Formats: sequence, C-alpha cells, structure tokens
Amino acid sequence: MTYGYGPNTAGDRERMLGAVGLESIDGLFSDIPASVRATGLDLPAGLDELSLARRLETLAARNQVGLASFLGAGAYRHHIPATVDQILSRGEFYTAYTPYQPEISQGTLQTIYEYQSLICQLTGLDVVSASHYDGGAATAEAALMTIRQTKRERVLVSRAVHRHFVDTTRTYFQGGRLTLEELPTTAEGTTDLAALEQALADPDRPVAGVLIGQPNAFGILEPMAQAAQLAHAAGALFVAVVEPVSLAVLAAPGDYEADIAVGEGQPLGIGLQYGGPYLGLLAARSDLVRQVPGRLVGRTTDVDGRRAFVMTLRAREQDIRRDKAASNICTNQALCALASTVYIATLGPHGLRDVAAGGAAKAAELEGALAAFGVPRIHTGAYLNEFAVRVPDARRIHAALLERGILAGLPLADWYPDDEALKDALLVCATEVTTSDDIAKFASALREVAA
Amino acid sequence: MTYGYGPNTAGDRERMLGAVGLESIDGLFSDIPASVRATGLDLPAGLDELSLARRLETLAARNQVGLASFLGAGAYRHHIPATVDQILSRGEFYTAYTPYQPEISQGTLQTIYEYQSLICQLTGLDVVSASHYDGGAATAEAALMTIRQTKRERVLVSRAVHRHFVDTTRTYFQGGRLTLEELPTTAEGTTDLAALEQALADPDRPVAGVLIGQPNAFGILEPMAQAAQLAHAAGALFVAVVEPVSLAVLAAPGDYEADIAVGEGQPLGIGLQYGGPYLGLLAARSDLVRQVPGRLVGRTTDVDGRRAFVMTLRAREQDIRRDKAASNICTNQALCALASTVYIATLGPHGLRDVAAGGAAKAAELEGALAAFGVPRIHTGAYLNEFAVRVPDARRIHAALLERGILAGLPLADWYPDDEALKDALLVCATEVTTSDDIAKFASALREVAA
Amino acid sequence: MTATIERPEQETAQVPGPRQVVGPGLQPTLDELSRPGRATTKVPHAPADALERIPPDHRRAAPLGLPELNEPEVIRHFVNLSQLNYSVDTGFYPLGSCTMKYNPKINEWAARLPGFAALHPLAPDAVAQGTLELMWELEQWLAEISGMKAVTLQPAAGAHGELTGILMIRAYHMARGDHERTEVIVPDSSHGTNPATASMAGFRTVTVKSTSEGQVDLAALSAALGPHTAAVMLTNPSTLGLFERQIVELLDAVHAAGALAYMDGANMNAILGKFRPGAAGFDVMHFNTHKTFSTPHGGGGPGAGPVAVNEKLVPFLPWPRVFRDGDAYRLEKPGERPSSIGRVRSYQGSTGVLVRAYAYLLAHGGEGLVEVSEDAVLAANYLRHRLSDTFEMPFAQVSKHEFVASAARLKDETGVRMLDIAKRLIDKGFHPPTIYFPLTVEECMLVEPTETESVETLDAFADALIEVAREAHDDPELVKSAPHDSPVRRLDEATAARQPDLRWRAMSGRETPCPG
Amino acid sequence: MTATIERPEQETAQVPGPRQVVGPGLQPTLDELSRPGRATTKVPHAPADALERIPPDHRRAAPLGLPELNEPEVIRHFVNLSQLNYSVDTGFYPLGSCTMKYNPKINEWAARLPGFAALHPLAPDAVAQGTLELMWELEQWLAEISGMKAVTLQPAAGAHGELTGILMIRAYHMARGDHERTEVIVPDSSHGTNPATASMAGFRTVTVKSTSEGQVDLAALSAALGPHTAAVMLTNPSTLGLFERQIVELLDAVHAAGALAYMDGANMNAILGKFRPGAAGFDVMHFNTHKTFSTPHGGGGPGAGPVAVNEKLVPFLPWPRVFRDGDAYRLEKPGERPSSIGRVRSYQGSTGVLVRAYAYLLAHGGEGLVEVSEDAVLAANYLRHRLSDTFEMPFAQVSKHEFVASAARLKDETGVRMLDIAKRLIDKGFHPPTIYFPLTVEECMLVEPTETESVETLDAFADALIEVAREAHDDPELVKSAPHDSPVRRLDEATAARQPDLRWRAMSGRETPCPG
Ligand SMILES: Cc1ncc(COP(=O)(O)O)c(C=O)c1O
Ligand SMILES: Cc1ncc(COP(=O)(O)O)c(C=O)c1O
Repeated sequence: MTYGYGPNTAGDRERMLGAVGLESIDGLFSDIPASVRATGLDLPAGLDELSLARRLETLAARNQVGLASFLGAGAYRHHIPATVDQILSRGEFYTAYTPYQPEISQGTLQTIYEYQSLICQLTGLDVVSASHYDGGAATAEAALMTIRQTKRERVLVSRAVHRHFVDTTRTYFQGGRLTLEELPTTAEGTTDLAALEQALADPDRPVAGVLIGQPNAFGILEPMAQAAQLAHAAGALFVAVVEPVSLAVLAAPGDYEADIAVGEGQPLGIGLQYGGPYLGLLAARSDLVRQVPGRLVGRTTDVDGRRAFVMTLRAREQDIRRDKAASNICTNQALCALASTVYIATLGPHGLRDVAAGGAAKAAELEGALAAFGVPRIHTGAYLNEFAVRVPDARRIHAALLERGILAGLPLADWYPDDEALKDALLVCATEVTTSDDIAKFASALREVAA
Repeated sequence: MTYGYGPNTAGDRERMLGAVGLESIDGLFSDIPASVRATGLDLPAGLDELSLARRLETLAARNQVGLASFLGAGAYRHHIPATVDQILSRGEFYTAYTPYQPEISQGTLQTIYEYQSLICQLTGLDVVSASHYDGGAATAEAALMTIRQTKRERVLVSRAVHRHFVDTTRTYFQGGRLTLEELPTTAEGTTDLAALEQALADPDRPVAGVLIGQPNAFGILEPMAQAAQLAHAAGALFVAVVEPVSLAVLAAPGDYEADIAVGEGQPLGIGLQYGGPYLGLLAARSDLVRQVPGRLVGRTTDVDGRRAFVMTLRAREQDIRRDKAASNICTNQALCALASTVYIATLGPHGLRDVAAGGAAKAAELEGALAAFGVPRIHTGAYLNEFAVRVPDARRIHAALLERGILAGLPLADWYPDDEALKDALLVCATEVTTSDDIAKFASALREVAA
Repeated sequence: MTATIERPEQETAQVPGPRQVVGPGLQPTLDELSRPGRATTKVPHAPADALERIPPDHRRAAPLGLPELNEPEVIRHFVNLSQLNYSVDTGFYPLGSCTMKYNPKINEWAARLPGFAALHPLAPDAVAQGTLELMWELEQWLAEISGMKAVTLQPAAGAHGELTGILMIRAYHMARGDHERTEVIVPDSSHGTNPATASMAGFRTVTVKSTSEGQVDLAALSAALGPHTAAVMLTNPSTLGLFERQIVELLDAVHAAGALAYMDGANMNAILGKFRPGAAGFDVMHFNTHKTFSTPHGGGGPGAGPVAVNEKLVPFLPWPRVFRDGDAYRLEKPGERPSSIGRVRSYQGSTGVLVRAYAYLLAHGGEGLVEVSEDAVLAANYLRHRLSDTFEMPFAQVSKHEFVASAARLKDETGVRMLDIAKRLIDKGFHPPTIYFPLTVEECMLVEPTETESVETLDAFADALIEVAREAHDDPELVKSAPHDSPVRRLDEATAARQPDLRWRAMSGRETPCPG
Repeated sequence: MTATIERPEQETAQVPGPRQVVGPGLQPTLDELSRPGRATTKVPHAPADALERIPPDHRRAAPLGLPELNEPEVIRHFVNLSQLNYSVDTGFYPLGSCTMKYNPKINEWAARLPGFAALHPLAPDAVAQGTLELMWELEQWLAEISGMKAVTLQPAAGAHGELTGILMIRAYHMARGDHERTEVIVPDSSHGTNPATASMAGFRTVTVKSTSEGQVDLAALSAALGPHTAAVMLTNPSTLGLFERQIVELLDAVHAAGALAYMDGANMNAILGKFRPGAAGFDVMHFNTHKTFSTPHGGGGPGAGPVAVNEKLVPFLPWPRVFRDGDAYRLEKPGERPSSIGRVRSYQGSTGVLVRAYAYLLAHGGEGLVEVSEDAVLAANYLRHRLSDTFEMPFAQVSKHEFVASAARLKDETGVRMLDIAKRLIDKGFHPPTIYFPLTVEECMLVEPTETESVETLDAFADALIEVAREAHDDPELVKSAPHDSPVRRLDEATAARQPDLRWRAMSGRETPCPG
C-alpha cells in the first residue's frame, strides 16, 4: 500500500481483476500504444500524514503573516466570524458537486439562492450569477456581456479600475476583434468625465460598455451617477466595479442606474490566501438575465407542492449550448459564495455597516497620523478606507518598513510604471482590524526610515 | 444589546413581559429577598468577537509550545489525524446532551458503543464505562470498585503508579475509612513483589485491590502477571493502570488476568491542552459490570426490529439510585471518547502499532544519544518509550535546557521529593513525533549546559 | 451483585446496509465495516526491529483485533452517524436542568489555538504564562459572580465539583476537631448527584421534604439540622426552577447548627448578577461551565465544575492553586499549603473547556451576563404562560430559568403519560424537555428554554405541545406509539438491561499482517 | 434576447416551518427568519461620525435590507441546510467526468494554516517564500506528470485553463505571423466547455464525429484539418472513458496540418504515470485539481485548472510566472516577458486550492499516483462488468476510469428512461451517475466510481442498479415517479425557467436603526 485513501487490498484487486477477466493490472492499460506508454513518475516518495503535516507547517512558517499591514489594493483583511468556517468545513457542503440532482442538493441550491438574494440587496440589482472565478474574471465577463448585449465591440475602462481586472479583461478580449480603451483620471483621483464624454461621442466606434470602479483603484469615490448618465446617453451599458463591503455604506449600483455590477467578493468572509480562491461577483439588471454568464438558481416547487430550488435558465450554459454559450464557465466558486452568504448572514446589516464605517474611521486615523509626519495624500477626492500617499523614494521606504515588520501598502509604481505622478505613491488602506497601535508603529517607523 | 448570542430585541422583551403580565424585568426577580439581591457584576465590559479573538490570541501566544519536548509523564504528544477534528467539530456531536432520548441520539449512542468495543479490544476486558474524567479519577473509581466488590477497605498501590493518579485516589479515599498504602520499587524500577506479597499476607487487614502501572511512572515494564497472581491468591482484585497506546504492542490486561484496567485516554487522539479535558479509561471483567461506575451503552432493537443502541444498566447511576449509586458521576468525557474512537478507527491496528513501536524506536535512539553523552538510565528494567536518566544537578540542567528551547522531561524530584535516588533524575520520553533532529539538539545542548 | 454477560443472539435484528437516502440512515458498526488489510498511512512505519528489545512476555500475544478501515470509510461512518443526533446546532433542546444554550463558534476556534491546545500539562510555569493568566483571570471573575473569596478550576464536572466541595467541608470540620458531623442534608427535589456525592464523601444523606409551594421547608430543615450535620446542599434556584424565598432564614439555620452551606450552582443561568451566593452566606458552590457558560455538552461531556469558596474553606482548596506574583503567574508549589484536600484529578484542570468559558464570559462582560439571566428567566416565564392553560403549573411563584409543568390531569383524562408526550414532541421536530425529574411532581416535565432561543421558537414549541395535548384527547394511540418519524422508534430497553450487549464481538483471527 | 423577470406568485408553495425531525427538513429562507433589531456583535461599533467626511451623494440612501439574525439562528439554518445535501462524505457519488473522489481531511487542515490562509496576494516575495516554494514545486511535479516543459497555476478551473491554453495557441500562431487559423476542432463527444472556450477565444468550432467504437475518427479529423485549423482539443481518455488508441496518428495529423494539440486533462485520473501527454506530443493541457487531485468540489467550486505547456508555448504563458533563483523564489517582474498572453485573473492563482493539491501529490508520491490510476481504472472496469448483463455497453474496449452504459433497450422494453433510473437510485441511497452525457450515446449514463470506493460499495451500487432495472419491468410507475424518499421530489423546472424567481423579495422598509 503506498497511498492511504484507497480501500483496495491486494485481495480486493485480485478479486476484481478476476471478475473482469484480466491477469494483471497491465491488462487495463493495453489500450495505450506502447510507444507512448509511460512507466511511472519521477516524483518524491509519498509521505505519511505526520511527515506531510510537518512539511506543510514548514512551508507555511516561511510566509510572514504577522506584519502590521496596510496593504489592500483589492484584497482586504477583515475579521471573519467563526461561524463561517464552522459551516464551510461541513463535508455535506464542501464535498458535494454542482447541484445537478436537485432532490438531494437542496442545501447547496438554497444557499446559492440566498447568496443571489443577498448580493441583490447589496447591489440594488436583480440578477446575480452564482459566482465567477474572481473580480478580474467577473469584470472581463461583464465587459463581454456589454458587447453581446449591444452588439458593439468597444469598451471603455477607467485606468483607475483595479489593474488586474483591466489586465484580465484585456486578455479575455484577445479572442475577439474587441477594443478595450482606458480612460484617464484627474488630479482628484477620479475618472476624467470629459474624456469619457469625448470617447463616447465617436459615432464610428460606438461604445458597448463603460467600466468604472467604486471606490476606484486609488481608493477614491467616483462620480458614478454622472458617468452612468453619460454612458446611457450614448447607448452604452454602465458597469460598476465595486468593493462589496463598501456597499454597506455607499450608494448601490442600482441607485445610480448601473446596468451591471461586478467586483471581488473576497472581503465578504474569504481569507486572503495569496490570491484565491476568491469570488467573482456579477449582478445585473433583470432584463440582462439571458446575457448573464454562469449559474443561476431559481425557486420552484416539487410535485408535492413543496418549495424547492433548482438551477435554471440553463440554456445560457456551456453544457447545453456548447459554442453558443454565454461563457465557457463550468466549475465556479460555489463554496466561496457560501462563505460570503454565511458572512453576510452573520454580520447582518448593522455588522456590515460597522465593518465598512469602522474601516473608514481607521483610515481617517491613518491619514491623520501620516499627515502629521508630513506624508500627504496624493488625490483630493473623497475616499472610504484606502488612499494614496506620497513618500520620498517609495520603493526604498517600502522595503525599509518591511524590515521593521510593516507592510506599507502597495507602491503604485508597480501598477502604473509610466506615471510620474505615482512614482512615489504608496496605496495604503485600513479596515476594522487595523489597530491604533499599528498605525502609530507605521507613523513612527516612517519617521525613522525617512530620516 | 450587550451580548451577541441572544435573539431578543427590545420589542420581543416587551411582548413577552406583557404576556406574562409584568411591567419590567425586575418583576421576574422579585422572589429574591432584597437583602441578598445583587445589582450587577463588577466584570470587564463585554467584547465584540474581533476584540475577543485578539485577546485570546495574545494569551495563547504567551504559551511556548514550539519547544523540542521530551516531556511525557502521563500526557503524550502524538500525531492526531485530521479526521479526528473534522468529526469533533460537527455540531451534531458536540452540541448534543447525554443521549437520554435514544430515538434521536443514535449518533452518540452508537459511537459510545463503538468506543466500548474498541477499548475492550485494547484491554482484553469485556465491560468499558463510557468515560471518566481522566486517568486520575478513573484510578480512584477503580480503587473504590475493588472496595465495593470485596467489601474490604485496604488498597495497595505501587509507588510507581502515576503520582497524580495516586494523589487523586488518596483524595477520593478521604470520604471513607479507607486505607491506601504504597508499595516500594526495586532498582530495576519495578514494584517490589516481595513487599507486595508481605502486604497481602496480613490476615487482619485484607486487601481489596492492588494497583500497578504498565508501563509504570518510571516508564518501566512491570511483572503484571506475577503481581496479578499474588493479588488473586489473596482474594484481592488486580487493577492495571495502563497507557492505552502501549496496548497496541504490550500484553493486554486481559492476558495477565487483570480484573480492571484504567488509564489516561489522552494519548488516543486528544490534545495536550495543559491537562484536559482528557479521558478516564475504565474497563473491567464482565462479572464486575454492576460495580462499574458511569454510563454504559448497550445494543437492542426498536419496536420495528431495527438494531439500535441505548443507555443501559442505569440502576448503577446517581439519577436513579441517588445515595446508593456506584458513583456520583453524571457529566463525563463523551466527546473525548468520541475523539479516541475516531482516532483508533483511523489508525487501525497497523497504525496504532506503528505509533507504539515508532515511539519505542525513537526512545531507543534517545537512550543511545544520551548515553553517548554520559547520561545513563537509572533503572535497569525494560522500558517502552519513556525512561529516567541521571544528570548532574537535574533542576539546573532542566532550566538551562529550557532556555535553549528544550523541554527535558520531568525532574522526578517533583514527584518524589524525598527519594534520594531520584534527586537528579529526569524522566524523558519519545513518541512517533519525536525527531532525530530534536534528539541531536537535546544531546548536544546537554553537553553545553553540563559543561 | 455480579452478573455474567451472555452475548444475546441479536442476529435477528435488522442490521443496516449502506445508507438509504439523504438524511438519517442507520449505520453498520466499525467491525462490520472492517476488511482485513485495509489501512491508512498516518504515521511513519516503525522499524521492524523496534520491539526486539522488549522482553517477549511483555509483548502482546494475540492480534489487536481492531477494525481495519481506510480514511474515506471512517469519515463517512461518523458523518452519517452524526446526522442521527438531535443537537442544539440543529434544533430547540429545552432540557430542564441542562441549560442547552447555544455554543458560540469563536470559543471552539479559541480552544483549538495551538498555543492552548498543544501545551503540556507539566510544562514549567515559564512557558505556560498565557494559560496561567487565563486561569487566574477566570478565577477572579468566577469569584465575583459567586461572591466568594477564591475559586478552584480543577473539577471536571458539576458532580466532581460537589465532591470537591463536600471533601473541603469535611476537612474544615476535621481541622476544627469536629468529628461528629456525619450527615449531609439535601432537599427531596435535589439532583441525584447531591446524595451520591455525599455518599462518596463518606456522609449519610438526610432528605428533607419540600413544601407544597416547592420551597425547602424551613421547619423540616431546622428539625433535621444538628450536631451531626456537616453540610446542607441546596440548589438555588432549585430544580423546580424556583428561587428559595427564605434563603436568608435557611442559611441562618444551617450556620446556627454549625453546618456549612453548599450551593449546587447548576442553575446559575437564572441569577447572574442577581444573587451572589457567597455574599448571601453560602460557604461553597460549584459552577457547571457546560451549563451556565456555554461550553459544549459534547453528547455527555466534557464539562468543568469550578468550585468557589468563602474565606473559611480557602485553606482546603485542592492543590495546586494558580497565583499571580507581580506580572507573572505560577502554580502552587508542592507542600506550599498542607491543609489542602489534595488533588482531585490529574494536572490542573480541563483547560480546553476553561478557555471556552473564559471566552464566553469575556464576550458578555458584566452587563451581558446579567442580560443572559434576565432573558433566560423571561423565556421560561413566557413559555410557562403559553402552556398554563394546557398543563398544570404546580407552583404559583414566578419561575426562574426553567419551570415544572405536570400532565397528571391529561393522564387521568386520556391515559397518555408524560413519556408519550415527550416522544410525540420528537415527531414535531423538538427535543423533549427533561421528564420525571424532579421526583417530587407527578408526570412532570422540566422545561428550560435558555436565553438563546427566539420567541418564535418558543411559540412554535408551545404550539406543538398544545397540539400534542389535543392529540392525546383525539387520538391517544398516536401519541402513545410516538415517535413515528425518528431514525429509530421506541427501544426495547428491558432486553438491553436483561441481556446486556455492551460491545461488538471480538475481531481476533480476522487480522492480516501489517501491509507493506 | 431579453427577458423581464416577473415575480411569480408562489405563495401557494408549502413554505417550511421549523424543522420537522432529525434529518432533512426543508428550511425557511434568511429573509423569512429575519426579525428587525436582531444582530450579532462581531466587530466593534463604528464611531457615529465615521462617515461624516463622505459626501452625502456617495452614501447609501435606502436601508441595506439584509436579514437580521442572531448567531444561533445562522448556525442552525446552515447546518440544517447542509443535511439536505448528498456529498462524498456521506455516500457514493459516481458522477462521470467529475472524479468525485474522497477529499483528504489533512488537506483541509493545511489550507487553513494561518501562514497560507492569511498571506496577502500582493505581499512582497520576501515574505511569501513558503507559498512561492510550494507553487514552484507543484509546477515541477505537474510538469513531470504531464510530460511538459512548464506549468502555470493561475487558471481557476478547467474551463479557465482551456481558455488560457487556447489563447496561448492563438498567440503562438500570431507570433509566427500565421493569421489564418480561425478554427478549433473538437470531437462530438467533447465536453461543452471545449467548444465554448473556442468561441470565447474567437475561434469557430468544427466538430468531428466519433467512430462507432467511440474513438476519434482519424479520417474525419484529417479531412477537417487544414490551414485554418489553430488547434484540436482532445479529451484523452475521452468522455466515453476510452483511451484514444490512435493517439500517435491523431497527433501526427494535427501537427502535420500546422495545428497544435490541446489535451483536456479532466480525465487524468485514469492515466497518471501511464501516459504523459507532453511526452506523447500534446502541446498543451490542463489539469482539474478538483478532479484528479482531490481538491474539494465545494458544491460547484472552487477548483483550479493548472495548464502545462511544451517548449513552443512557454513564451506565451500567463504573467506572472514563479521562478526559483538559488534558494529564493520570486514572481516574474512586470515586463519581464512581453510575449506573455498577460493575466488571466487577479493575483497569482487559487493558492488555497493549490495547497490542497500539493498535499495530495506529496501524500501519494510517484508510486502512489500510479496506483491511484490503476485502482480507478480497475474499479470502473469491475463495475462495468457487474452491470454488463443489465445495461448495454456500447464500447467493447477496456474502459479507463469511467464507462458509458446505455439503457436504450430498457427504455424500449419498459418506457423507463435513464432519468427515471437515476432518480430511483436516489431512493436506494446513491448519487446517480452523470446522465445524457456524452451526447453521442442514447439513454446513457457515465459512471465514474473513483479509486477511493471499496469493492463492497461498488457491489452495493451495482446491486441497486440491477434492482432498479428489475423494478422498471415489474413496476415502471415506481421508477418513473422516483425519487420517493428524498427531501423533495421531482421539481417543476419548467416553471422555474418560465417565471424565473432568482431572489427573495426585497426587505427594505423592514429594517430598524442600528441597536445600541
Ligand atoms: C442540579 C444539578 N446538579 C448537579 C448536576 C451534575 O453536574 P454534572 O453533570 O456537571 O456533573 C446537574 C447536571 O445535570 C444538575 O442539573
Ligand atoms: C471533460 C471535461 N472537460 C472540461 C471540464 C471543465 O472543467 P471545470 O469544471 O473545472 O471548468 C469538465 C468538467 O466537468 C470535464 O468533465
């Protein structure tokens, strides 16, 4: 026996082989042409569980996760209530497949329906897909939706949408003859609406969709309502790229008439995990339902009249429509959607508001502490819980602070290498878990390293 | 709202108060005489979950658990397979009460029945109580059993039974006019059988039970069969105080005709936790069943003929028999018994043997490494995975090693302050989790600190 | 007094095959699942010669005969078994005297922090500062709640706390040279552990009757008290869910007789911040952390039973205590306090449970704990009100966190017993209350809703009970043959006791040599 | 193409009340459970003025309208819901093409280690060395298994891997100035994600028929190939559970046409260490860690779809790659490799999933993985043998890890369809196999037992299917109306699609101000 999860004993194998009329295991692989038949794998020897646990602990210990961190940039540290993992570690949820047999999958189906409902409440929209890979993929899918819906091929995206979301969308666009154009920003840190208006005005190159972040990649609040109006006036769809926790206190995409809202669901109860698995949020106006990629769960009844839930409108999906499907997505992020469902249910409206507003309060404290040390904000627009500051020689300072156990946010030059104005910018954030101690430590270390 | 687990809103309270015809909450406490009515509690303010988690993490971090540890002395580090916690964290198990309603408690009842069966297999005995508080309490209860069964009042216990078990038994004996006498040990590290024979010979003071540890508190293997014979010849019951993992490779209590076996079940998949909750094991010959304290689960059928399990022989228990009960035990260690059930089921006979024999192999390695540095064993008897060594100035060396991150076992002078021979003894152990690195570190640090 | 266990022939019982549908299916036992040669790989294989140095007569002769399974089967077995249980996490569990409140999930997380979970019980104080601090702080808090002077956290459960307390009382009298006190008095409504504890501690139990109002009869108690009385054990609020209105007089009488007063604190959930037993005159009490402070019941345990004592008993507290010296914490040293009754267990306490209790207390704080009791008492009185037209309420007094109701009239009218009502409640989706306890009220149930249940749940439960009462009139057989919808129906308990089958048959002989 | 969602009046549906008995009871929704003013205390209350600096027009106007619950209700809700699910942890789940193998519990533990779980995705390399090392090592192992040159771990699922692979193929042709390749060829048995991916990547899909033996038709493929062919996507073993015996010739034909060969590796569980696609000539492939390497399916995800490529495609791998420099590990720097297709997602990958895959591979090692495939294939052939008297086996060839069986004859004889058989299996305690896929076999089921199921389970499943076939003859209505014993019975899917109800009604207006 070389692995511990299989039940077969030598006797079982013999009995089964005998039943199928073979003399050896090799007979099962006689269909593989000899010229391409492999004879094993050059991999390390298998480990017992104790040895495996040791190796994994060693690796985990090589990551440093105890830093005083001000890094956000699309992935945020939050307190995840213990209820979330208690539910996520139930085998009935995490070892089930896609609920193809609704009679014995009502647990998954109802939680997806609840997820859809909760995200509807947050976004003010009416249709929510049962999840996408992450914020980047959701943004790309939304951009493709605007193209399918309008039958136009040009999409405008603010340069202050999360860099990775823009990059991912660009990659997804490689397949078509599609255009993705970036809109500039102003000194306020918001998308240049004049430039938007101009880009929308070109009659030869009609725009399918306009994508703007709220808060945007600089942490700044955008004039979403005006941007949406401009987009709509030009016959384009308006896509809000939102951070979901902020929706507890900010105007909902439905309020400013966004057609689609997308975003990264990680802040809703999902661990940072070096980038995934995360949760791509995608919500839309109800009349876009047939353009929505991915799974949808609907309410219905069974033959006895009991309320029940089922995957529905499946004719959008790849297994039914193949090359005509709205997307190729199959496996999605169902368990992450469950995490966010339990998270929202646990926090409730008041708790979620405390998370968002508490982060805003901490961020103001951070702004104050940094300003007191002569480190000013770069943009003049309003922010929620993340903002860019200017320090002399950002990369050096960032590295020096790291040595002192402080993760001083993101050097924005990583994302905007060609932007002189952001050369010495650090994007810093605070959430409800940021402590005043850490803020004080940050500020005083800044003084040291800047000296 | 000052606490987060109660559902009542102000409105709910009002409605409920109204229904019972009271105007204020105070009315509910009017039965408490004013002279003794309290007006609140002088305790810290309640914390939200995030703040609470921080406080607990801070405390946990003040314990040092990453030491190279050779400390056992009745509580042993083992690899606990991940299956154990996966099952233990299921609310259906840990948030249920004692299975008083068998129709909706078959999960708990069957697992207790399985537990009883597994411990029977390990001990070679036929009746196993569904758990006691810990090894100490189980030992005390076994001693009381011998008294009830024989109607004699004198119990002999080897001084090389775990100190805490002896002390606990002594405390339990305070209630009766009962005598607990300690038997001396030989240079081999085993109980002095000549002394035992002599103690048993006194016709005026007949002995109810003889308690000997296997392995004993020095880690040494005792001549259990001979001791049992002597006890039986004198009409006394023989109680084996065993370490359960060792039973995978050592003779079973049933083999050497022990009447009762007790022990600390912690090594069977239960974390160290600074001493508890642990698991008191108690197994007995079938004809002692009505003397067995604590819960028993038996197999039966329901009215439809389905196999089912139920608490049985309840007339031994306090809720039925009150002052005539076999013990006052009520709440026991059911969840710890479940842990050990999952642990044994996961490891199986081969895995459990690997744990026991693997520890023995590591201990031999440890013995060799220490001997090479001139640190000899004290006792000449055979040991399994724990033994005492002599170092010059044990307490100083123990402290100096601790500063180097090594937990050099237990200074036996803590347990035997009056024994000159053990003044400089360290009781050290190894298990399957002990690494050769740690052994090398121990040996070389010993050289340093002894220098 | 002895019985030989004959293996009954139960081969006719229907033994479950593989799981039937989603939901509760009966399961085979581990031995039935076992197949020779199956195994997992959890630890390294031991060297072949590992045991050669062990003398052969010490080695196990017969094969171990444990089940051989692989990991997926183990998980499936226990997950499926778990679904056969009713639990607080799945439903309302109003078991009187048990305080089945919600077990907060953060507490489970906390107890599993490696800093707590992996600490060796004999670790030197220097490396155990976190847990020692937690224990010390918890003791202070429990002292405040109890109004006592000092606390020991060692007892593993309430009954263990009782034994500890009564042994301290014994030591107290002995230390004063008062050797004649051989009796412990308990009320007739007391929990079985009280008299059982008295016996274990070597005392004779004297039982005093309660009044028709469900109160300890002061006159009867006074009559029973005397120079032989070592202690009186009172449960307050009592197991009838009633506060002892004459508590001051009762305690005066106890003390006047030279006895000490023990308070069984199982029902503290009713009176946090409302009544501090030590301040009122009790000498010693225990807590049940698994009741009042929400540490999980675990299907029967573990719990913890901290004991709080007043000044008089401090010298006798079990050894070792936890002390603070400046900023450092330490365990009491051997011999530091010779008057101690000694150890009541191995090591220092069920700290894994205590971490949870600590987290619970800190989550609530003083005000929160008071609200807990207020809400628990409110819930009980509300539910009592809802049921008062259907069942007899033998006591007029406002109840505390639980209340007794009786179905004696219903039984007279319909022949349906409380047991039947309880079983029928199972069909309605509820765990039955405690029944036939306390022993002093006919056909009684003891209902304890706790403060963590919503009023909707209380209403649904009341509706269900009222419906069962109606069914008892309309269709008594339906109720008498309940439950109908549970994984198994009523069990043959008589055969279980007459022909005890307490283990599956030995597996020896079925085993194969260790694979690979 | 648009549809307005009208809220259907479903008030007549039976809405569940409180849980009925132990076991699967339907549950109310969160909004139905909500009561204004209920809350938990999970984070500190935000200062009242926290939002004053936010311009009013940016602030949310309407109340949030989220459900208001307390913690016990949340837990009970989801625990009870979970019990309505069938899962690998509770039973046999032979869903073809999905590889529903056991998910080892140590892997769950590992992924939750704070060192992995709390690492920020933009953490500088210096503080992410553990995860980077894990990723690098995992890439090496997957390269060895695939016989390819390099691996990207970024794709979040198989379909995402397909898109990544096909975009790389596009980039490859483009880089060579070969702009005419606008088609992707897939066999008719291919999974829906293959053609859907081709479309997403801007290609036209060309479908080629399979032979009656279930093999890709070499002649048909050759005919379809040409200067417009960018890639051929083959699933090997195919979705029919068959190895492509002519794989060498097929690959030669693809390459001769100047196209690249993509292998859908969803079925790798059959051929670990038996067939290394890169070594055999495939240019690119994806893995599904949630199939082959046991990362949990999670009720539909997450998974991971690492993509392995040969030398030709290395320049086009998504950005950023993971590199080892001496003893240190690092992410590729911006601009380091301009030929990259760019990012296919945010950050570096679903590392929480990858930790589990890594643990799985390391637990097995090379030999263990080979045994996995051997046992998986053995189980499939054994089960196929057990069922071959009852159902038609359209393909004579030895199967790999799964097999197709058809109930066409049974349908002719009894009118019972495969759907009915599947539903009836639910009553017998099993999850049905995949049905009506692949599309090329009538009334088919695709059965994949996996290597983690015991032969007893396989036998019990075969017995159940044989019994259902008998029932189809004896009592067809019983089968056609199945399932009978599940939490709900057959659903009205038509109404669900015609009148989509995709959310509960808004809760606004029901909310109270934040309590305390
Ligand atoms: C009133 C009373 N006293 C004592 C006990 C015994 O406590 P434990 O079960 O923790 O030993 C109980 C437990 O049910 C009780 O209800
Ligand atoms: C053959 C085949 N290809 C591709 C996929 C898609 O993989 P994923 O669901 O991971 O996106 C599947 C999944 O079922 C599959 O079976």
